[in-house]
Amino acid sequence: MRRTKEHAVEIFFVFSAYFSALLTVVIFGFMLALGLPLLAEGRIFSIMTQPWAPHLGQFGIQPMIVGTLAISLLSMLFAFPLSLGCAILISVVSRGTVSWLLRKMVEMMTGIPTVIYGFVGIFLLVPLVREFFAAGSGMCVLSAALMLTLLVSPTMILFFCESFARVPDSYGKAVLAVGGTEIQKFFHVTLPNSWPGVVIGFTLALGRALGDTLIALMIAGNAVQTPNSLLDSARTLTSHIALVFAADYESLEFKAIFACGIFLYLFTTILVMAVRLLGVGRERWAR
Amino acid sequence: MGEVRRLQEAGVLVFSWLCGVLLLGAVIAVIGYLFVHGWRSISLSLIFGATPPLDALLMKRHVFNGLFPAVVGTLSLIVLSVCWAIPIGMASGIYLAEYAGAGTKAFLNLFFDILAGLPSIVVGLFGFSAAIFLNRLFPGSIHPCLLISSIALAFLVLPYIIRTTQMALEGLPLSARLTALSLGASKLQNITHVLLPQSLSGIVSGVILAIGRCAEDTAVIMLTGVVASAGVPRSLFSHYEALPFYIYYISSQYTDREELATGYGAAIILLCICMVLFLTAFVIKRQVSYHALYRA
Amino acid sequence: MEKAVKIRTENLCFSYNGRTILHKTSIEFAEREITAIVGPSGSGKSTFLLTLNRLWEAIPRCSLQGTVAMNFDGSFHDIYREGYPVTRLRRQVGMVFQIPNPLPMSIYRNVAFPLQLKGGLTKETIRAQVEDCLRKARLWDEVHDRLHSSALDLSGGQQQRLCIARALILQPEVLLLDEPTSALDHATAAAIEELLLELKKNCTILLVSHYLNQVTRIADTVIELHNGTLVRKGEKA
Amino acid sequence: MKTRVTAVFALVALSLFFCSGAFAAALDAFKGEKGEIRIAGGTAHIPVMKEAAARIMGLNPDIQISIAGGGSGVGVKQVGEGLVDIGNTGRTPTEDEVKQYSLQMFKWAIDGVAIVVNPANKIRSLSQDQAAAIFAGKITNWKEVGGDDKQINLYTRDEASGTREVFWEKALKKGDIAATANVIVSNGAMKGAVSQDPYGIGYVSVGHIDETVAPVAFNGIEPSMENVKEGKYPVARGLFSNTKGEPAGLVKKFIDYLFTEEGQQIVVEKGFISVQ
Repeated sequence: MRRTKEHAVEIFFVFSAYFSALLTVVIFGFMLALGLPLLAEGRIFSIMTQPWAPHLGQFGIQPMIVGTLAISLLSMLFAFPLSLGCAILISVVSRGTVSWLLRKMVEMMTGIPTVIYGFVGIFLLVPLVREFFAAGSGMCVLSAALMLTLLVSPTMILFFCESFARVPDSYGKAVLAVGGTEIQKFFHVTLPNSWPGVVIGFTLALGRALGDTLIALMIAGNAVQTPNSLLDSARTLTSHIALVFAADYESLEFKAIFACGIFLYLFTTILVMAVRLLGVGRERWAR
Repeated sequence: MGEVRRLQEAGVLVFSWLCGVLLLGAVIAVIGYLFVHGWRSISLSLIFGATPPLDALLMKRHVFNGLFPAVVGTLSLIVLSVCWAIPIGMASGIYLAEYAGAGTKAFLNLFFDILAGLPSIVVGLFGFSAAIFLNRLFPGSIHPCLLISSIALAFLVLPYIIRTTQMALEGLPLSARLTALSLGASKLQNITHVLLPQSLSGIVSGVILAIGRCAEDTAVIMLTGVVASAGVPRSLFSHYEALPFYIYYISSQYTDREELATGYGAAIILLCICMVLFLTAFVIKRQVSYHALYRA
Repeated sequence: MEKAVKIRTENLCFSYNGRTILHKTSIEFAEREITAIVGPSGSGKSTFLLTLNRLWEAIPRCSLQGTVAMNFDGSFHDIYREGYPVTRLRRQVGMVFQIPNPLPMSIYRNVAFPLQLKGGLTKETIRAQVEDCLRKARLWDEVHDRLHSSALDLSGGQQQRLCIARALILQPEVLLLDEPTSALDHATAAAIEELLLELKKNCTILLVSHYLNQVTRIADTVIELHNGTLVRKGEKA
Repeated sequence: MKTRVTAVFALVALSLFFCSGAFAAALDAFKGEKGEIRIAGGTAHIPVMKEAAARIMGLNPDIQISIAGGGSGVGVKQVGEGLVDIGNTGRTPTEDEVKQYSLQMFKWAIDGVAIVVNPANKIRSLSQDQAAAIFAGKITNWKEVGGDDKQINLYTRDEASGTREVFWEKALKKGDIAATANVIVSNGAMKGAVSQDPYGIGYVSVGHIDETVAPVAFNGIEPSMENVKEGKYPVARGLFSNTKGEPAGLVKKFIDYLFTEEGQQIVVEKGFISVQ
């Protein structure tokens, strides 16, 4: 009696695990099946290179791919040094309560809803950018990247700090013992010994930046063009899905957003694989 | 030589403090801006509009021009999503930590990593197309609604719950694992009587963070059934309102200053909800480390 | 008179993490005796105990060949036989670890816990047995007025006696003790030794120990684990 | 603070009182009804829909009316797919759409689409050619149409927008809209964007115009309510609610309500022109 009950529960465990894993596959399957008509006729290349002009029968998502990469890479360009600086501040430079407080603040930041960044972005950052550069509408790649920087930095900072903390203390003591300073210890021992962690943190944050919808949707301007400057309006793959999803379900226009979905899915998968490979490297490094 | 070194060190110091000040300054600017512009709109009428609060709470009357339906919508979303996600997520986490072999674990973890990394809009798109698909299959029965949104959100937070359950269980020392077994407990008894209770705080803090994710997510729900105005949802198959979507909606559709002010109010409320959730998780988690320190 | 055999291992091989701990060991343990197992530290004495209640199966990277047979109800049973009920085995073979491991529950629940796992007993029976075992473990007088406070608040010696009480409540026929006094002070250790001498009236006791004087004080038989084999060192007259 | 809340209470109580007195007849149809109406589509319709829903649900809490935006395209598609009961459009549904989904159209208000600029901008009038050239991106500086020497910032609506469709068809004569234009997803946001950008230009529903933006005369005709009503202002459209097949039950009652005296009064209050 008890054995059968236990057996049933254990079957539920197995079922749940495989169900959850299968879900990942099913999501991709849905994207592929619904996006297929657009991709099937050997049009992958044209989808990737054409502009978006549904009334001309062009459903290329190239402007969106470029927009996504521009906004997320720019935000990483801002966020990486900023996060590294903050991580150094928390783990090396400041001490005791200050360090603890900074860390808690950063942890707290991970809980701020994305939509809040978008909302404040519209009413605070966009006018500032417009006034400062006195050109364009302020809804642009730069504004979105700046707000995204705030969104992704905490992830990176915490990951960096954790990687620094994993470096065995004995290594650092060796530097201090021969008269090195804390900062020398950091640059000669801690940083070189934690670089896989730093790269993983960067990759995770890049994933967040690529996948975010609301910030770009609210403050990047959403113009369907390939942005030429930081002050140009742009549209990301994610906001493209949000803007077009309500079109006719039969139309190629609608199917094109599944192409966006597939791209986002593939981006994610590549980043996850990268993190895994680096993770293996990190294990080896730690040994 | 020493001079150069001292300059370099000073440079690093200045740079790191600059980064810290910049980041915290930016965040304080964001939150401060919100509060400076929004605190005036915080009042009972922000939530309940012109309806007497008691009537609204007892569902006697609809609330218009108030956030009450959005608050209720968000709460129902959270409760439903977590209800779907907890059993499946915990069961998967238990399987990974206690039953799966190393190979199976690595294999399944790859899928969960991808699921965890998926942009929420992709999960939303999946929910939406699944609803359309079901609507084709059973005409008129399924359309984007509270149920679809909550299931899609559950998929979004599933990996969080799986991961925290797995980590909490795997973090237990071997001695904790062997005690009950040596007393004649079966594997499942050991899990339910000893291992789960001991890792509960870790799991609970993970669940709370998942709740925060449900509360803040906008991309999933905007594709799966949230609307601008619906009143309090009456059933799983109703359209509904939600705080984050309300904020997005107001930011793009406001017609006058007063309506915009409610957007600020909603943003403050959502921020407070998320911060309270975060603090709760933190308090629970800190107690864990406290215990661990004492036991070691 | 030849003593009755309680446990018999045949060609037992055991390795942990790729390291051989036992190599083709065949040995017998007599009933109602205290057998001490000694040996250099790190030779795998504690791990050997785990082969007798199959607890090693919960530890990754272990492997075992050979058989272990135990005499229950007058006949020998191969405990590694396919389908042998492992939970029943562990109820018959109690174990006390080196570091006291009370569960994060009340004192009372800790002792009653094995019975609750087994199920099918009334509350009154359980209560009576808990008291009985706490008395046997000489802990009753110290804790009877705070049975429902946390077991984690007890001192080290009290915790270890609690763990012994917990192991006793299932009335095991074999008791495995893994250096039960090494974490305790001298006086407490002495109390536990005394307790063991009393327990051996009903119980076959296997004791892993470092302390030679402890071994000579209480053990009937001494076995040394060395280079992957168990060697009988000596017997008390 | 407190006084304001009380004032709001009093106002609402008062209006409820008057409503119940004056329009009791129009809302009577909903007494004893139960059920849900789902509405999606044009964003211009939302204020009217919300007000109507508020009155109906205020009278009868057993009725649930949900209103989503999304634009005219969404309205047609969702009602056609059976995902919502009423799909709103700010343009006449195309023949294809009507045929494919067997749509029933109900035009309950008229609205004009006006070009708007920031009030700080001196420009108050544009010809059709100028407007078309500006939105096509051919004229890129305000000085070319008599304004400051500043770059023009274009704002347009998303492709599901009925406002965009009408503007594109009737003001731009189906001319190009530059890809550089910022895409805004609603009338309200358009107003917000232009009111914050001194060198921006966009277009909104006439009903949405207030002091935060300045309307621009089109071919010399002011986009005023009167001009739209009299048919003088060319960039005008009807506001439609569409159903799949003949509406029935609660949905029919809702649409009927829009055409009652009370319904049309809401239309006027929200800045549109009554069809009666």
